[in-house]
Order: sequence, then structure tokens, then C-alpha cells
Amino acid sequence: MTGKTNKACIEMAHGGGGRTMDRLITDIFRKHLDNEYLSQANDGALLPKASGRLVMATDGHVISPLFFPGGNIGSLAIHGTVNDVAMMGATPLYISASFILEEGFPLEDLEEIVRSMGDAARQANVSVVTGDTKVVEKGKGDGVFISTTGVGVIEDGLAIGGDKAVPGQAILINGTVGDHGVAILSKRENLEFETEIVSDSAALNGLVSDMLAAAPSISVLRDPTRGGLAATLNEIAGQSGVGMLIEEEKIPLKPAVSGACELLGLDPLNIANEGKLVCICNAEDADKLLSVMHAHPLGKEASMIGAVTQDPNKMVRMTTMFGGTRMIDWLAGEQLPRIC
Amino acid sequence: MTGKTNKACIEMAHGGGGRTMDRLITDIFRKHLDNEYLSQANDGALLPKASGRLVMATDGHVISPLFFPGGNIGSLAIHGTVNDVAMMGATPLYISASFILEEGFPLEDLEEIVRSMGDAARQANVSVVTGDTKVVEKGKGDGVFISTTGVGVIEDGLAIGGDKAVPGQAILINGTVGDHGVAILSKRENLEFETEIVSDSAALNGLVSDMLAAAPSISVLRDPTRGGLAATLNEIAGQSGVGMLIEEEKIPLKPAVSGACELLGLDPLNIANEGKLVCICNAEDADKLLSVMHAHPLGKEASMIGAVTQDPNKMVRMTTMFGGTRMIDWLAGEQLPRIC
Amino acid sequence: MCLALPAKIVALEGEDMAVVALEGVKKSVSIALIEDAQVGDYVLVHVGYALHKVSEEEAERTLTIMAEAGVLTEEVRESLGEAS
Amino acid sequence: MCLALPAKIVALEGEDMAVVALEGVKKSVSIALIEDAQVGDYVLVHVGYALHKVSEEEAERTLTIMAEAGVLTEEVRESLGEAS
Amino acid sequence: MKYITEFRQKDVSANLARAIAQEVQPDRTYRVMEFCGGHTHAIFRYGVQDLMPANFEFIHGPGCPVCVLPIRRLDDAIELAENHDVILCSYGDMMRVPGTKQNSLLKAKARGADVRMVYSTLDALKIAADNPTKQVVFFAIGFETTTPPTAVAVKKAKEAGLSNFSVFSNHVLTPAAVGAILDTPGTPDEPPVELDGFLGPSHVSTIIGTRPYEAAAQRYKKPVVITGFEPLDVMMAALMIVRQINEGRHDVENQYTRVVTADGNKKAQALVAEVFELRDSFEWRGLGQIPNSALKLRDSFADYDAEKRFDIAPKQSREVKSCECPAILRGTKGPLDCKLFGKTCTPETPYGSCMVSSEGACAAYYSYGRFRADQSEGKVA
Amino acid sequence: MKYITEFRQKDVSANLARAIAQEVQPDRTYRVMEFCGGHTHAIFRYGVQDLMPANFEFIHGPGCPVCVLPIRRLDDAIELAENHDVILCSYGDMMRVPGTKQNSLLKAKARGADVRMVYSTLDALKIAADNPTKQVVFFAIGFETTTPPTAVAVKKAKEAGLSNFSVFSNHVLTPAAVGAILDTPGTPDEPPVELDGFLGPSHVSTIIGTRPYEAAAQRYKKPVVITGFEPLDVMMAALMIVRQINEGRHDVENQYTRVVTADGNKKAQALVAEVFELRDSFEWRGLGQIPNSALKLRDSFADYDAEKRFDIAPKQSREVKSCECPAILRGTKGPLDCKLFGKTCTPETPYGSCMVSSEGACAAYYSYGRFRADQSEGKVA
Ligand code: SF4
Ligand code: SF4
Ligand SMILES: [Mg+2]
Ligand SMILES: [Mg+2]
Ligand SMILES: [Mg+2]
Ligand SMILES: [Mg+2]
Ligand SMILES: [Mg+2]
Ligand SMILES: [Mg+2]
Ligand SMILES: [Mg+2]
Ligand SMILES: [Mg+2]
Ligand SMILES: [Mg+2]
Ligand SMILES: [Mg+2]
Repeated sequence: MTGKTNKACIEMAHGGGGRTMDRLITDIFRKHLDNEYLSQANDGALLPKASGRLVMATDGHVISPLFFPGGNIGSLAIHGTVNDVAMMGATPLYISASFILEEGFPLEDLEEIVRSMGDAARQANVSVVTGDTKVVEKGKGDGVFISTTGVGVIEDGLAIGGDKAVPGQAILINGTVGDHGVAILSKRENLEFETEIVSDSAALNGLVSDMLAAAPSISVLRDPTRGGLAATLNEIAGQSGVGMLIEEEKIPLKPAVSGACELLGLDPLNIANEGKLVCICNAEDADKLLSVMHAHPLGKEASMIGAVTQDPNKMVRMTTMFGGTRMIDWLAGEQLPRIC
Repeated sequence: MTGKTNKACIEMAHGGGGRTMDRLITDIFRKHLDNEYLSQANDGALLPKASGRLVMATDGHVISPLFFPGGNIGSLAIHGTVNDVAMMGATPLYISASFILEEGFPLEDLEEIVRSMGDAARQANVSVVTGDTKVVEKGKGDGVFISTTGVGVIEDGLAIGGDKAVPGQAILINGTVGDHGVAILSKRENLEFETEIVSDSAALNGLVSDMLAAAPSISVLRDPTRGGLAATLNEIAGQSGVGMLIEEEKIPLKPAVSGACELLGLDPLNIANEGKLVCICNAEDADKLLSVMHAHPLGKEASMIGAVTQDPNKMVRMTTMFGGTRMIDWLAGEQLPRIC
Repeated sequence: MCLALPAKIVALEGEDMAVVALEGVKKSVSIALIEDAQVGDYVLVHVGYALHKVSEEEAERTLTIMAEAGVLTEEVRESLGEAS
Repeated sequence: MCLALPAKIVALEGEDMAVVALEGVKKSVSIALIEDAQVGDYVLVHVGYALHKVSEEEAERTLTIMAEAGVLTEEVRESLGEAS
Repeated sequence: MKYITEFRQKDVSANLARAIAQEVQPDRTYRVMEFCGGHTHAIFRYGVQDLMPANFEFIHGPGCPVCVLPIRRLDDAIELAENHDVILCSYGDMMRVPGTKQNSLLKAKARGADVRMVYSTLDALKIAADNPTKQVVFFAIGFETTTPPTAVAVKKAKEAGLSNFSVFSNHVLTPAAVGAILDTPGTPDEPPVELDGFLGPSHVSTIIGTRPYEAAAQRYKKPVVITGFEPLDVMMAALMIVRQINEGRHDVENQYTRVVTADGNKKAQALVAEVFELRDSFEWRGLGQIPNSALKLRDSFADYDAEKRFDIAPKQSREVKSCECPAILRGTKGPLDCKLFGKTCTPETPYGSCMVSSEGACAAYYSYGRFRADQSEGKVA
Repeated sequence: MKYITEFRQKDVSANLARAIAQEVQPDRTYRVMEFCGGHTHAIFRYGVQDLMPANFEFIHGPGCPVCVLPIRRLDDAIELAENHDVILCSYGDMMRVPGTKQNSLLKAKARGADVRMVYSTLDALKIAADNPTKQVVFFAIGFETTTPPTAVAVKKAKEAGLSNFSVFSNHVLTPAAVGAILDTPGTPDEPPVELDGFLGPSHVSTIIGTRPYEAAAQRYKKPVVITGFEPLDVMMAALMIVRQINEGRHDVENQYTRVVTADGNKKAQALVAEVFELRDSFEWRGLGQIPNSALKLRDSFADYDAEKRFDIAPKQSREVKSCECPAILRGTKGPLDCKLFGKTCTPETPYGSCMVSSEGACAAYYSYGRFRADQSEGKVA
């Protein structure tokens, strides 16, 4: 007797294309993600005609740990892709999900992840219409990877893109920065710390739709995920050929996020968010948008953090709370907790 | 001096959301996949209005070895997803690609893979419109995983699906079975054998479009990938509630594939294909379709392999070359080379 | 028991190894278990080892017997009586 | 050199360990390098170790001096002359 | 494929079928045990039974090394993989076989044990050479066919001074099993198997030759025909055995003359004798303890014997109670006699070894012959 | 955040700025070296230079343990990780530092070496305890601040009998470096650094106290103000040093009284003394060999000394030729004097250590102050 034999886990056969896989699909994926398209069970999903221009976005999710305060890789995969579609100004409709499972991964954890995906999809009003499952040998994966692709439609008349910021426009954010990254870091092996911070992971399409209704002329929407606010602002500045000047004081930041960053030697502006958006709009629309945002559960702490400037060097600068000015640079390499 | 330092490879920073990643995207992904949509560089791709019903399909690609006779994971990822869209009777248009890269993977290999994707996409007349890159630590991946999602449009009037086979219909295949799987197995560590077999990996959308023009009433199209012809026929039989009777003699099979299967104790009917399709059509359309297929470079060896039967047990049977009859079952578990 | 296939030796390698071919599929196998392996010999291959040579004449003879089984049952009986 | 932050000891654990808190963020650190650590003490934390206690009075005094720097330059000078 | 496709020809099979049909006596049955799983597999895969007369019955024998391995030995292998920090190398066939509580090497691997599927003992040697800091154990199973490759590997390991390689030997001997089947007494539940003859092992016999079967043929007065694994071989052998039965003979005949001789492969026999010696007794699934039926490493190779190198904990191994594998291996029951067949027990969720190996009667019946279930009355084929 | 945010207040900074502006003499310059990278970082991150008068210049010093590690020692660490089958544990800061041919620990890891980032020496001990079959080497870098935690780990390893743990010690001593900077003779290309005073180490001094700086202050007649790492600390210290300069004093003053005392942390000092002893000499990047400037493990802890346990191959280590790190560490050049700065050398593709550590002058300048480049004439800040 070798013990530990009874916990059901992913075996190579779950990806083999046979009955074991079929059962996995029925018992876990169809069960939690069910909708009229997914149940067609063909090579792909047959969907209705779309009414507008299409938007398509994809993201791979490889987060560790898989379960974190405020969500798990399943909800995150839905939120991330819904948000990327929403950041184009589009209404997300359909999601595809490709799972890469590591041999030995507990089935109950997988079910929990897929259940969260189902919940997140229903809340965001999107359907997971098609999927795929592959199993890789133990040691050739990391539990679960999920790649999601979203398709949405965008109404005529909207023109949103990272290249559309112009000097003089206002820069808004819908809430505190760094919550997701800190929640994740707090559970990393060798780094554990206790905090009440939970990930901000959320689907922003509802908020975006309210914002676009109030100000269809919004120029840029972007979710500051990997690389945090700093990367997102630099990206936009680069694409639009503008500078930016933001004020440290105006950036919503939870004290605990600030504390964790001090402790680890990280900058909250480099830390990932999963329920935040940066909006760049005409200055005259800023107040109207802020009040729409404040009225939405995901925008209660929305803030105007700065303005687009003219700058041939396309730099993002920040007036510090201390009274000086500094650049906000992209993240250099990977984020490594530092000692000095 | 520790040697081996000069071969550029994937580092964690290539997935960090900073400049290193930006350079990777520019130097490799944009370079080889470029098109008007991908170069928008936003959270997703903004695409034109689509003229018909949509089709969406996704697949994760985790093949080992990454490079094999007849292709690599890059071309395969395009072919696989183009084919899944085409099997719905749709015209594939757009592809998204999510890359999960393992730290340490050689950049030159990555470039070769992406170059193949670009070539495959151009040949198949589809565009990779949006993508994502993640890097996982050494030992938490297997070089490269690619999840691709395809979107296509389907003309009104077509009704293709695995549940539409009816007794009396003909079962066609466009060529030899097992080539892809044998090409892959021949390069597996501990199993190496020499063979001239190359993968059949190919985009079938051109062939499908010719076939649909000739016989719009085709009931089922499916690519017998994982699990091979046996799994595909059983899947369709199950979905349609029918039986099937095929003839071993009619199944195109390369002698070398047959030899390799004998040697490894595998059944060619369980072996994956990546450039094959099974078509189920009305018996009266079979000859017309076969001649259309024979006229296409990917259908030269097309063959009618059997017929749909009435069978409450939904079994797939085969008359053997030996003169007997046997069931064709799904693959049991993973395919393991056997000694007895 | 045991999956084993007849294949043709197409090359001898060092250290008791040989390359065998079956329909163009070539594999390196051990010939440590057989004597006097030659290129052109057919051998029965099992788990990467050649177990025994295959006799062309005997194969022919068996096929002949089979082909004639329904017809010449007497002859079959006699020829097999000696074989074991 | 070296990133180090003042944090408050909120619990003592066994084996020379204590839990420190900074804005609700709690982390277990070693107190092997300091004497007589007490709950409520502020300590300077570096690479998982408390290096030294932080003196409340001295912090206050420094802040007062800073606040008055532009105004009371004489007084500042005198009070600092004694400190090193 | 030379020597393969010729032995699968449809017109020849029709010829043989005609001969058999002509020669069987309508008033009796011919109950013939095909000893080997390889025969069982061929019978199902090519639909040989479709071509046989109704009164000729194939009884599936124990000749599947995966099937006859007692569950305790598999549990031991799983323990080696999981609790002794070794790399366990196994032929693919064993990976999915269920041990106690449906544990398996594949499951152990999924839980993190380092289990490697190998195609050849040479692969296992290479793994040992490539991982000098790890102990590498080769899980050796098989009949006389598979034993010589293990012997070669052990000798090579010794010559190369590979101190991290050992063999967990489960090699067994077929002639002993033939006797055991015929010796098995019946019980009220399970009457003893009634057999009219045997199709004898093909590849085993390439090594041991035809002579070792003669004692049993004489003692039990049952004809034996050594038979190849191609479908025409099986049919020709069936014809030969029908003739022996009709004539009241009980000779050892050789259908598989293209590879099998009376003496077998003497070089291989010598290698095996150098490395291995007889065990006094060994347990076979279904057949129980059989004296002199298995091999262990000789003392001169004790360093390469995993049973000596590792302290394998004693087990409370348990078969699934309603699995009929043991009776199936004795030839007294068929897969359809098992309540679990095709319901809870399938090739993907096997409850017994006979459902795993492609040479197992249950697996062959499930994968190739399940559609016959409604035409049958609870008996195989 | 108590003791943090209070020292970052804008109104107080304005106050200090006013006082400094009042007190500097317009007809002279104040060239003050902030010894520590922590100061450099604060100056850039908070924009302290914006608040200082034009004739007050911060000269960046060598006080970054990542920056001063000579490239050969890093090459050694990479070799340990790559060729000695160990788990090499390193603080995150070292992972991206370029060694010879821009090799790095991160690249070694990408190639398969087992390099683990740790946050604390306790993590490295835990890794050793969890991996008893592997040798675990802690790559110890740092000044007096970081040495005591290494000492604790070594003692704990000995107490626990952890035979698979060792330390590759690169701990260095700051007071020795202060003297070395002032002793460095000029060359025709590089005139010696002209300094009017020092902002002294903050966290180092929590351990060693203020006394060890007195010899240098007296010998070289340069004022030293021990200074905290918050921006107000730096400004207050700047005011204090302006006053000393104006008055012609060269005392050691302590601005960071809330943590630093004259004697420092005696318990930590004793632990360090128990485990470590002085090296006769040690190479610092930029400063060359400095006598009595570094620590090695005492003979009584020889078992835990990676330099003794492993046979580290001698190297032909090489800096990137045009990298000006060495001169920057001596205070004689600034990042803008380097041709590579911001072009080929960026934080993501660093050519020198000063571009990696967030306390390195090049990195701080690049990440926070690059936009000033056009306003400057080739000098820092
Ligand atoms: S069907 Fe399964 S449970 Fe029944 S005898 Fe066969 S292997 Fe055992
Ligand atoms: S910019 Fe780079 S190359 Fe130049 S001195 Fe700084 S670290 Fe060295
Ligand atoms: Mg498909
Ligand atoms: Mg995306
Ligand atoms: Mg995204
Ligand atoms: Mg799929
Ligand atoms: Mg893993
Ligand atoms: Mg985004
Ligand atoms: Mg698919
Ligand atoms: Mg597919
Ligand atoms: Mg993305
Ligand atoms: Mg790997």
C-alpha cells in the first residue's frame, strides 16, 4: 500500500482524446460553463451574426499561485480577456478557453477554477463558447495554464486606441493601484506576508459601457495589468507620441499596498492590476466621466491623476508628494524583491 | 568564464511587460506575423464587420518535439485552428495566438516557429490579428505552448455538424491516415526511429471551400486529430446516434506508417492526423466530392471508406482486410508503445 | 506473448547493434542475442532486440501449405508431422 | 546601503522570531540580532531581520528640528552639535 | 510487409476456413486454449472467430505477462517508484495496470514519482548512465521472450560498472503454467476447464524451442501446436489441432517453423542461465503459486537485484473482489461472465489487468468484439 | 506609515530647502558625496535635487554592495551555480548583474542552473533543510547591514548540523572604502575626486555606530554626516554638512539619531565577530584592492565556507571596456560620461552593475532622472 492513491487528479489520458477526456469535459467544463454554443460539441462554436465591427483579444494566464485572495486563475482568465475587449470600446460576447493541464493536478482544484470561470462569465455577461484541453507531463507545466480569447462587437462612431491621446487631455483611473500584484506576492513561496489586500480582479465591461454612454469621445482605454500603471502610461505615451504629467498625490493607493511595496522594495506603479482601467479623455469630459465612474461599484475611488503633455521624448513624469519631479519609467526586467 | 553564455534565450523579463518584451514582440512576432490588425498594438484587434454567422474555435498546442518532419508547433498551431474553423463549413479569417514560453528557450528556435506561423497563415489566407506572450520559469513549461483561436464566417444555408450524419450516407477521407502521429513518434526521445514519413499538417480550408461549392449539403466535416480516425468516427457516431461500417482496404495508409505502427504495437486508426478531414455526405454526392477532392493537392488520395449505418449501439465497425469484422473503438487512455 | 515483428537487417553497427528496416522504417536494435547476423537477414525484433532469424524457406513452405490447405489436406498432414 | 524599513512588533514568536506590521502588512522576521524586543517596539527590518530598535523620542526630535530648520537655524545647530 | 502481410491474406483465410469447416466433426466441440494473449489479440483484431465453425471455441489462456503478474508485485513496483527515490523504468504495457485500490504506475507518476516508459532494456541502461546520482530500477516483466533482453542489460550494467542500475525481476516460465492450468482442481462455483488442446506460444518458443512442451502434451494427453501471431497462423494451427483431435493424437506440432525450431535460441538460453536461476515458487495471478515457474537473479548478480537492494515493505495487496481476471486466466470464465465488464470496467478505467493489456482477454473483447455481446450467451467469442 | 511618511513631507522639505538656500555661500560649490546608494536612490526618486541650490552637488559614492562586487566574484557565483550541481541562493538584487560577457545568474537559471532568489538568509537555510541531497550555497553580499543576518544563518546551520549549507562570503566594510576613495590618486584622464564632505551610511551605521568614521573624518579633514534614507533625512543632512563646511569643521555628526547610536548594535557586532574575520585584502569594483576591507568565515566555521568546500576554477573575468562604473564608483565620473548610458546600456540590458541595482547611480539616473539629460552638461544631477 503506497497511500495517497485516492485523490483524483489529472492523468495523461485526460488529454488523450478518448473517453477519459470526454468525461472530464462533461463533468467539469460543460457542467460549469454550459451555454447553447458550448453544447454544440463540434470543432468550434457556431455563433449568430454580429451587428458591428469585431474586436478580438487574447491572453495567456500563467499565474502562481493559482488561487489567491480575491480570485483564482479561472476568474482572472475571464476578467482579463473581457477587459481587453472592453478596453477597445467593444461589448465582449464570446470567450474561448484553452486549458493546458499538468499531469497530477487535483481534479477538485480544476473544478473550482472552472466554476469560478463560469461565475465570472455569467457576471460579465459573456459565454465561453468553445474550449480545448491538453495535458502535459508532470514537470512540463505548472498546474494549469489558461489561454482565453474574447470576441466582441464595437458600435460605429467609437474611435478608441492607444495612439489617440493628445496633449491637454485628462488621465483618469477607476481606483487604487497595485492590489492584484500585492495579493499575489503575499502568497508567493518564500515571500509570504499577511495582508488583507485582495486582488481587484473584475470585469470592467459594465463600467466601460457606462463611461462610453457618458462620453463617446473617449480617446484611450487601457487596463494597467502586467507592468502596472507605469508601463501602461509609457505604452500610451509612446503610441500617441505625447508626454504625461501625473501627480503622486492623486493616485489612489491603499496603505497596505504601500506598506507591502516599501517592505519589498517595489514601486506600486509597476505592480499589476486586474480590475483597473486608465481612461484618457478630453479635459472637458473629465468631471462628467468621474461622476459616472464614482456611481459604478468598480469606480468608487476613480481619480483624475494627471494630464497629457506635449513631449517629443514621450516621457511620463510625476510630481512627487515630496515636491520634486521624477520620471515614471517602465519596469526594468522582472520584478525582483530587492534588498538594496 | 562559464561558457554557453552567448546563445540568446528567453528570460523571465521577456514576459515582464517591459521593454525586453516589447523588443521580443517587435523583433519576432510583428516581424513574421505582420498585418494591419496586429500592428494596431492595442489590447485587442479591431476588425471589420463580418458578413455572416460567426464561427469560433480554439486549440492548445503542446507538441513534443516542437520541430518535427513536415512542420513545427508554429505551423501546426495555425493549421489546427484553421481546420477547426473550416470543419464548421466556415471561412477562417482571424487567428489569435497566446504563447507560453519557458525560460531558457532559444530565441532562434522561437523565431523559426513564429516564421512558420507567418508562412502558414499567409498560405491559409488568415491573419494573426492579436497575441499574447507569457514566460514561465524553467521547469514549469516545455519550451513553447501555443494556444490559437480562430474566427471565421459561415455562409447562410450550410448546416454542418457532428450530429447530422444519417444512415446511408457515405464516409470520405482526403488521404492517408497516421502520417502526423508517426512523424512525431519517430522523433520522440527513447523511441527514435528513422522514417521518411512527414507530418501531413496542412490547412484544409481551401479544400473545404471547393468541397462545399460542389456539395453544399455536406452533413459532417471533421479533422481526425487527437485519437485519430477511430476517435473521430466514434465521436460522430455518438453525436448523430448512428453506426458506421468502414472497410480496412479503403483506408489510405502509407506502408511506412503501417510499418511503424506494427513495430510500436499501435493502430494507425488511433494515430493523429493534422491535414486530414472526414466528410459525411449523401451517397449520391460521394463521387462528385471525390473528384473535387482528387483535383485538390490535399485530396489526391481521397477515398470513400465506408457508410453510415443504423445502429442503436452507435458502434463503428470495420471489415478487415483479412475478411473478418471488428469494432473500431476509441483510444483507451494514452497511446503507450507496448511490448505485448 | 509479446509483440515481435520480422524486420530486415540493413546495416551492422558496433557493439552488437544493427539497423533493421520495416517498410522504410529504420530502427537500431541489439543483435546480442543472435549468432552471425548478416545484412539482408530477416530477424524477429522484440523490445529492441533481435530474437531469432526468420527462415525464408520455412515461410514459403508454410504459405504453400496454407494456400493448398483446402485442397491437399493429406499432403499438409504429412509435411507437418515432421516439423515439431 | 540596504533597504530597511521601520515596522512595529505586534507579536513575539518562538525561536527569536517576531511578527512585525507595516500598514496592516504582517511579516515574520528574526529578532536574533536585537536585545529585549517587546511587542509595541518599532524596529528597523532588513532582509528578514530586525537590525535595531527605532527611538520614538529621537524621531520626534529630528522632525522638530526639520520643521524649524528654516526658522531656528541657531537652535538646530546647537542641538545637533551634541549628537554624533 | 514481408512475413507480415502474407500471413494476413483474405483469400488464404477463406481457404483455411473452408478446410476447417470441412474437417470439424459436427457432433462434437473443439475447445482449444490459445495460450498467448498475442493469439487472443489476433483472433479479435482480425475477426478470426467469424471464419471459424460454431463448434470451435477459442478459450483464452494466461499467456499475457501483464495479466499474470500478481497484484502484490505491481504494488511493490509502485512502492519502489514512490517511496524509494528511484527512477522506475517500465515497459508501456504495465503503466496503466491497476494495483491495490486501483493505484497504478501512471497514477504514481501523476503524483510525482519518476516513472519512465521504456521501449527496451537498453533505454533503461542509458537512463542509469545519464543519471548517476539516481538509482534506476528496471521493472522486468515477461515470459521467456522478454527475459533474454533483461539478461543482456544486467550483464552490460556489470561490465560497465553501473552501480545505480538494478532489476526487479518478474520473469516467468510458460511451460509451468500450461501444467498448472490443467492441474487446477474445480470448485462448486468454478468447474475445472475442459480443453481439447493448446495453441502454443510463438515468440516464447523462438527462445525455448518446441521441446519444453512435450512433457505436458504427453502427461495431460493434450495436443499442442506452436503457432505464430498472424491471423493465418492461428487459422492454420486451428486446422492442425482439429486434425490431431480428430485423430486422437496429442503431439507437439510446430506451425511457426519460420522462426521456431526444436531447440530454440541457445545463445539466448545461455545468457539467461548465466544471469538468472529458478525461483522455488512464484505467484501467478489466477493460477496461484506455481513451483519452478519464475526466475530471479543469481547471487553473482545480487548487486543488480532490486529485491536485495531495496527494502520493499510487505503489502496488504487486494484484487478488486468482483473482477473475474483470475478465472479468466484459468480459462474457466470469459469476460462476459464478469459483472463489471464494459460497465465500470473499461480500458480507460480498468479494474483488472485483463482489461489493460491489449493481449488481455477483456481488453481484446472490449475493443474489438464488444458488438458481439448481444449475440453471445455469456461466453467468449 | 510611521517613521516613513513623516520623513517625506512636502512642507517640511520646502522648509529645509529654504534653510539650505539661505546658508550656502553663493561664491563656492559644495561637492558632497552621498556614500550610500540608498541616498542616491532617494535623491532621484523624490526629486531632491530639484530642491537644492545650483552650487550644491551630490557626488554618488560606492555604497551599493551590488555595484562594488568585483566581476570575478560574480563569475565565481555563476560558476558555482552552473558547474557544481548546487542550489545557489541569492538576494534578488544580484540576479541580473552582468558578469563577464554579460552572463548573469538569471541567464544561468534560464539555462537550467538551480538559482533561487531569497528574501532572507532564513529562506536559504530552509531550502537546505528541504533538499538534503543537494548542496545549497548562499551567495552572501552586502555591507555591515547585511552581514549579521549571514552570521546568524551560519550559526544556525552549525547548530542544526546542516551539512549541505555553505556561504560564499562577499561581505565588505564601509569605513575602509571611505578612505580608499580619498586615497585614490588621479590620472591624466581622471583627476582625483574633489569632495567637501560625506553623507555617511544610515543602515550600516545602525550596526557599527558612528565611531568608525571618526578616523577618516580627522585624517582627511572631511565632515561626515550619518544620514537616513528618507528624502527629508538627506536634505537635513545636506543642511548640516553645508554648515560644517561653512564653518570649516570636519566632525562626524549624526542626523539619523532615531536608529543610529555612537556604539551601534553590540549584539550583532559580537555575532559577526564570532563567525567572520578580516580578509587581508579584497577587491572592490572601481576601487581595486583595499586592505582589511572584507570578511571571510573563521576557521571554526570552515565547513560552511563555500570557497573551501568547492573548487572554484580561476577565471579570466572581464568588465565591459567602455563601462564607466569603476570611475562612477570612485566619484570621478557620472553616468552621462559613459558613452553606453541609455543607448546600449539600460536597466534591461545592463552593461555594468551601476545600471542594475536600484541603488546604482546609472539605474537611478536612468529610471528617475533621464529627462534631465538635455539640461545637464555631462554631469550627474
Ligand atoms: S472486465 Fe475488468 S473487472 Fe471484469 S474480469 Fe475483466 S478486467 Fe476484471
Ligand atoms: S551606463 Fe552602463 S555601461 Fe555606462 S557606466 Fe553605467 S552601468 Fe556602466
Ligand atoms: Mg478538430
Ligand atoms: Mg491581450
Ligand atoms: Mg490583458
Ligand atoms: Mg481541441
Ligand atoms: Mg512543476
Ligand atoms: Mg490589456
Ligand atoms: Mg478546438
Ligand atoms: Mg483541433
Ligand atoms: Mg496580453
Ligand atoms: Mg521542462
